[in-house]
Amino acid sequence: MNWQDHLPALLLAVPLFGAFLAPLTTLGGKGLRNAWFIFVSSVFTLIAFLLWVRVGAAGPAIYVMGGQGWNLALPSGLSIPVRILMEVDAFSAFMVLLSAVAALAGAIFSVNYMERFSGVEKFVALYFLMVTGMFGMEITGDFFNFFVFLEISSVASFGLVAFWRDRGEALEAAFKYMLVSTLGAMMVLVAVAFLYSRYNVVNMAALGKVIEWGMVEKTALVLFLTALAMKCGAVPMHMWMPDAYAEAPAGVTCALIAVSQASLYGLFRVCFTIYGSFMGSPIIPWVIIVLGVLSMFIGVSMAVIQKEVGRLIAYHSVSQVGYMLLGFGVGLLALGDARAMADYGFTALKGGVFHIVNYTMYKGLLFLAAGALYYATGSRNLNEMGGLARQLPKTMVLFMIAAAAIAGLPPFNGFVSKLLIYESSFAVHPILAVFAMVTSVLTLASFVKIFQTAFLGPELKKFKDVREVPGSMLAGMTVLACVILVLSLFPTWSLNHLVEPAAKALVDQASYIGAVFATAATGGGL
Amino acid sequence: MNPLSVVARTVCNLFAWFLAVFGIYVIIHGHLTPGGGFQGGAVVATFMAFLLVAHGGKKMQSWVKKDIFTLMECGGLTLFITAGLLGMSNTFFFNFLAKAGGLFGSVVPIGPNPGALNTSGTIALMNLSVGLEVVGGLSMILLYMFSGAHPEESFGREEAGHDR
Amino acid sequence: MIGNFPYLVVGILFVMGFVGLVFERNLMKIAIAMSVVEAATNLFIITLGYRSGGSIPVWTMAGGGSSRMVLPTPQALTLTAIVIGLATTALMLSFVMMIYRHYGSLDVRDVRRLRG
Amino acid sequence: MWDKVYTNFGYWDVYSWLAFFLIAGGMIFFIRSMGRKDYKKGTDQDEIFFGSNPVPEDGEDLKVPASSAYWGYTQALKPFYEGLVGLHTGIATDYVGWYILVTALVALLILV
Repeated sequence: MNWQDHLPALLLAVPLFGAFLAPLTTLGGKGLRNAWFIFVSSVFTLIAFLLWVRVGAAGPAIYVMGGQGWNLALPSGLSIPVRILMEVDAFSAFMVLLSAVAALAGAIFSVNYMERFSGVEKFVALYFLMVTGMFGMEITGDFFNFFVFLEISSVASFGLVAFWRDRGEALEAAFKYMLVSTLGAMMVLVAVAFLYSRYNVVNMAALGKVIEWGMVEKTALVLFLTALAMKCGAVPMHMWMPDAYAEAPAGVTCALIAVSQASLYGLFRVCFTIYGSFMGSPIIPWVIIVLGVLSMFIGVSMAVIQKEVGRLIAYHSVSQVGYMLLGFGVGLLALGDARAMADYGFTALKGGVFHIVNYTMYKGLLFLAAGALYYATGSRNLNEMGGLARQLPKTMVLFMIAAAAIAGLPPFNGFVSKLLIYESSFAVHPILAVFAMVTSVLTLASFVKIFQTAFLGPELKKFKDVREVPGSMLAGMTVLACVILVLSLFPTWSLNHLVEPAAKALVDQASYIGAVFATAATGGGL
Repeated sequence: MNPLSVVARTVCNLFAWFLAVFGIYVIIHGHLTPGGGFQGGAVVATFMAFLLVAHGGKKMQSWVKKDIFTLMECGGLTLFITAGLLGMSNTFFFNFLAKAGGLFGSVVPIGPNPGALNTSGTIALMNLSVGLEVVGGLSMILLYMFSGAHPEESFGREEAGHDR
Repeated sequence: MIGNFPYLVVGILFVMGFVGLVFERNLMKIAIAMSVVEAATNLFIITLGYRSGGSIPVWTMAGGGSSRMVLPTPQALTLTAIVIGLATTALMLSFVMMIYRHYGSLDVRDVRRLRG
Repeated sequence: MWDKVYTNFGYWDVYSWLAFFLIAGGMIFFIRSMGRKDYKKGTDQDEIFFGSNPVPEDGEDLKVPASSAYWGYTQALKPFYEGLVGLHTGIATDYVGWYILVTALVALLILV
C-alpha cells in the first residue's frame, strides 16, 4: 500500500486536526500557538504540492472515505457509489495547490498582524476550519459534501470577518455576507435535492454519467449557477464582497479570495463535468459571459471612485472575477464544437485557468499590502495617507509588484492571461474584448491612484514615527511576490505544466467519470 | 439577569437532571435508536439552559468555567478525528473496530432484539465524541450569548478595546 | 393528489421566507425568515425521501427484508442540514445582538455604514 | 522554457520585454550620467520651489487627497456614477433581493 494514496484524506485531516488542537495550544503560550499556526499551514501546503505532483503523473485520483480499500468506489457489486468519495483530477489539484499557497501566505502574515488582539487561538481554529472547507469543496466527489464543505468554509469565514467585533462595521459586513451566503447555500442544497429526486445519487461522476436534459435538471442548473456565481461575486450579486473583504483582517481576506475561487471551481465543475454534454444551446454560456462582462465593467467603475484602500481593492476582485467568467463562458460556448474549441475555446479556457492562479496570488498580495498599510498607519482612508514610501519601502516594492501584475504591465503575469482572454473573446464578439480592455485601463488608473496617494507625495508629520511592518508580515507578502515573479518570468513553463493539464481536465468529462467506474473501483468487500 | 422565584428554581433543579440523563441516554444509544451524538448533546445542553435561566448568569459562572467547555469541545473533536485516523491502515474513517470483538465489536443479531449496545465499532465511539463536543459547544454558545446580552453583569463594564 | 400536498407546503414556506428576507425591516424578523427558508429546504428533502409502503432502513429491524427499505440518504442530508442550520442561526442571532449594541437599532435601513 | 506564448493570433515574449527594460534602463542611466556635475546638496539648489511662497512645514498642506484624483473623469460621468452608487444601497435585504431577482431572470431565460 502506497502512502501517497492517502493524500486526499490527509489534505482534509491535517487542517481539521490543526483547528481542533488550536485552542489547546494556548497552554504553551503565544510561541507555541504561532508555531502551530505556521507548522500546520506548511504541512498542508506540502501535502497539496505532493497531491498536485501525483495527480499530474498518475491521472485522476479517487479516495473512498471509510471503505475497505481507498479505491473501492463500488463495493459489493453496487452500481452507484454510496460512500463519501473524494475525487481529484488535474483541475482540482491545481485549485488545491494555489489555495494552499494563498492560505499559507495569509497564515504567515497573520502571526504578527494579529498579535495585539485577544482570542487569537480561536482565530487560528476558525482559519483552519475555513481552509478545510475550501479544500473539501475542491476535492469532493459528491454534491452533498460540496454543500457541507461550502457551509463549513462559509460559517468559519463569517466568524473571521466579524473577528474585530468591537467595530460595528465588521459585524455589519459579516451579517450581510452571512445573509446572502446562507441563502445561496440553501439554494445549492435545493438543487442537490432536485437532482437526487430524479436519479437517487448525489455523486458527481455518477450524475454526469446518467444525467438527461429535462425540466428538473434545468432548475437545478439555474440554482447552482446563480448561487455559486453569487459566492464568487458576480455583478449584481457582488455587494457583500467589498463589505466583507474590506472589513476582514487582511490575512483572512487573502484566504477568503481562495474560498471564492473554490466556489468558482464548483460552478465550472457543474457546468463542464455534469452538464458538459448539454452546452450545445448557447443560453447558459451567454448568461455566464454577460455576468462576466457586467462584473468586469461595474466592478472596476465602482473601484475608481472608492476612498478606502480595502474597498477599492475589493471592487477589483469583482472585476477580476469577471475576466474568469468571461474566459470560461467563451470556453463553454465552444464546448460542443470541436473546431471552435481548437480555434479559440481552449485558448479562452487556458486564459481563464491562468487568470485564477494569477488573480489569487496578486489579489492576496494586494490585500496583505493594504493590511500592512493599516497596521502601520492605523487608517484605511486614502485621503489621510501620503508619503509612506519613506517609511515603508519594502511594503511599497511588494505592493508595486502586485499592482503592476493586476494592471497587466509588462513583464508581469497579469497580462498573459488577459491577452489569452482578449484574443479568444474577440473571436466570439469584438465588443467583449473592448469591454475587457477598457476594464484593464481603468484597473491601471485606480492602482495609480492608490500608489500616488498612499506612497508618493510629501512626508506627513503624523506618520513621522511609522516603522516598517514586522518580519512575518513581510515574509507572508514575499511568498506571494515570489510566486508572481516565477509565473511572470516563466510563462511558458507555467502554461504547459500548471495551466494546460487543468484546462484539459476541465473539458475531459469522460476521464472524470471513468475514474469512479474503473475496474479497480468495483468488486467485493465493503 | 436575576434568578427566578424559588418555585421555578426548585422545579428546574429537579427536572434538569432528568434532561441530562435522557440526553446521555440518547448519546450512548446513538447507533441503536433514533438520535445520536448531536441530538443527545443538544438535550444535555438544555440542562445548562435550564440552570442559566433559573439561577441567572452570575451564579452559573461561579459554578462552571468556560474553559471546561472549551476542553470538552476540543477533546471531543480530537477524539473524533483520531478515531478516523486510526483506521488509516485501510482508509480514513475505516471502521476498524466493527465485528472484531472487544470494544464495540460484537455482531448485531438479526431480527427484533432489545438492542446490543456493544456493536457498531467506531460509529459508537464517534457518537460519544460528537456528543461531548456538542455539549461543550452549545453550552459555550449559551454562556457567551448570555454574557453578550448582559455585558455589565459578566464583564463589569461595556466590552471594549478588542481592536487596538 | 394528496401525495403532492407536502410540496405545496414547501412552496408556501419558500415564498414566505423569501418575502420575509426581502421586505422585512427588522433584523430579528430577517433571521426568522432565514430559518423558515431552512425549514422549507429540510421539509423538501424529507418529502423527497418518502416512499409509500417503505420501511425504516435498519437492517436488523426491517420487516419484510431489505427490498422495502427506503434509502436513508435524505434523512442523513436533512440531519446534516439541521446541524448546519443550528450553527448559522446561532451565529446570526449573535450578530444581531452585537449589531444592536453598536448601532442602537434593529432596523436594516440604519445598519448601512458600508455602502457605495 | 524560453519559448513565446502563442495565442493563435499573436504571442507574448517576456524576455524581449526584459531586454527592452534593460536597454531603456541603461539609456536612462547613461543620460543621467551626462548631467551637470556642479549640483550641490544642502545649498539652495536643493530647495523645493512652491510658487515662490514659503514651503509649509507639514506635508498635509501640500498633498492632493485621494478624493480629488480623477475629478474630471467622475465629473464627466456624473449621471452614470450617481445611478451606480445609488444601486449600492448597503441595505442587507436589497442584497438578497438582487440575488433572488437574478435567479428569477436566469430561470426565465433557461426554463422558458
